[in-house]
Amino acid sequence: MSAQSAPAKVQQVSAIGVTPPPDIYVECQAFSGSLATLFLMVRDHKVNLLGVPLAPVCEAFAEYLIETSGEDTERAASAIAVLSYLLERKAFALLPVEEASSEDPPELSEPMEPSVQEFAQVILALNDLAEERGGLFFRQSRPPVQDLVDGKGGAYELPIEIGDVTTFDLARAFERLVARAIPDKPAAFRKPARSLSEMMVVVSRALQLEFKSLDEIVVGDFTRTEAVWWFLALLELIRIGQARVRSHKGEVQFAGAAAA
Amino acid sequence: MRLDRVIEALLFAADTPVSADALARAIGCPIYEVEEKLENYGARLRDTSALQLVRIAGGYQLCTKPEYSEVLSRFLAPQNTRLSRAVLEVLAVVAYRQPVTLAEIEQVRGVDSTYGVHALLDRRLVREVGRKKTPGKPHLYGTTQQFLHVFKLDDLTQLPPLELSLSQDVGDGIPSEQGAFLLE
Amino acid sequence: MRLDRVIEALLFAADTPVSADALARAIGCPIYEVEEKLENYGARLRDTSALQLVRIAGGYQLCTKPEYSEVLSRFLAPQNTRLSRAVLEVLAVVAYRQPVTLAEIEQVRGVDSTYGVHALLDRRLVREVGRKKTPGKPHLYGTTQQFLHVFKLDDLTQLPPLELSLSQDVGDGIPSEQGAFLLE
Repeated sequence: MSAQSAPAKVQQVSAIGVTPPPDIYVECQAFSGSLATLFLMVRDHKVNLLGVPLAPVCEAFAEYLIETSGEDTERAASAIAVLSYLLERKAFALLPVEEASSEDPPELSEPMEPSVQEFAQVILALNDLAEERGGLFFRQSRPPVQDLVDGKGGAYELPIEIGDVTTFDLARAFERLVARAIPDKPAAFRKPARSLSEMMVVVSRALQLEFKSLDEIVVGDFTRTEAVWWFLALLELIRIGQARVRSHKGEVQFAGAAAA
Repeated sequence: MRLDRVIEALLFAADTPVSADALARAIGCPIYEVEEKLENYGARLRDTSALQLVRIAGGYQLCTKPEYSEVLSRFLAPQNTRLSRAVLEVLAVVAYRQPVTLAEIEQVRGVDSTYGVHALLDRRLVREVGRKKTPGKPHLYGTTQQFLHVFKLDDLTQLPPLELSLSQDVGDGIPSEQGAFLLE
Repeated sequence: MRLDRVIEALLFAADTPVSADALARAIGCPIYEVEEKLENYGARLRDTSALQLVRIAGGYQLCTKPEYSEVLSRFLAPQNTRLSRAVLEVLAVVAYRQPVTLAEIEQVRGVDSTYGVHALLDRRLVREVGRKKTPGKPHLYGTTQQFLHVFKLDDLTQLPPLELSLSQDVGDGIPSEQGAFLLE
């Protein structure tokens, strides 16, 4: 087991919406990765915390505090929150669990109605149900951590379908498009970027039912940035089935989705 | 495009239980048609596939047939870590008495149940569903979709009825009415 | 138990590309038999199913046929089907420059890329692959199996070659080394 800290660097709010803890790297048999990842994995039951010694992590944190002279209080606070969560979770995990083998019914100071006896049969039934269910395997999606938190479930990724066209062919078509582009304006004067979905609307309007090459579809002046946007939107349309691509006489051609 | 194939694609991609209603809305066809196709699809799988269509947690979902559980558990990590008897007891109380407070659970069980409730919250079998309008505004707990999923229930009405107590039933060995729910 | 059914169950439940070798080991039968069954199974799906068997990332995997992508993209949450341009750009840099640090990505793109890297980590398209032995020991990022899967690549050598540079040759129009990375 080792844990080491790296000097703090300026970092923004993370994808989980909080200031990330310092870059303390945790290395042990049960887990290898950053303190932030450890937190997420433990929270989502991906790591058995019993296999992760926490004392060295706390030491690494103390070291981090000394190294940075406590400059970044937000990240230090974040580390304390994470460490206390881990310690609490581990403490819970270490509590003795009453096992089914202890046949003695729980001691009641005074009999209550309804009593726990009433549930004994139900517990057996739940056990059986769980066992039966244990024999069924559902498709194991591995949803992004954040989706788990939001309860959104898995994210099925649509397979992208480009038929006999290779990624190499696409690269060539893209190269030719970019070669026709005019230089971009300096960044400071550039118009605010459009969203990809807006671009997808533009591109899908430009596509027709007949297959055409990019030279025929994209006309007029456009900058390199616009070419890139255009092409990314086209790829996304292909992926969601609203555009088609084929290789015809050595040329890549595109068309809108076939009429239903 | 054949409706049954579209349903198959949707069920495969969804990887959570999907209601017939949600399917009908996605496809844009009447719900009775979807239900009919689901029935046919389920029947087709029975004879031709290692997969089956189950009604679970309020929807339909694809899963493997039980006869493959052995080879699958060898191949994949074993999937259910057992719940201790104490935790199951808390779960049973929550399932039947929901919404229920910690104090009420403890009243039924006669023992401190903090650990059990936390263990169930951690596993997403139980969640906070509100607060009781009594002094101290304690949390109320209820079961989750995950609970239905883990115990292969379609909804809470499928829980066995609370009729017999263990003391009456133990030792006589005669299958009682309650046992039947195990067979579905 | 029929071998092809066992294979179907394994492929369904795994939901990652599984090699013929891994299947053969799980089942305990010779690899050529598995390969033969895989071929038959793939052929059977072609005619009878909304699913298809694809070779991906050095293994086999079930996925939906392309003709269902439109109805599926309507059904699935939009955020699940789309990466923003900025995120795709970060992904491209990681794919071609891996292992690469956040600072290096930002050097190529010229803008802060923290969000992009986090979004990609969240989606498991990118992962931490180690730390660079420079001051600050920054994380190094690389692409994942999931990346190969999403972009239907068998391995990284299938990435299109880098021929144009977008950042370096703005204005001169001469194809050079970097541009194609934006493709996938």
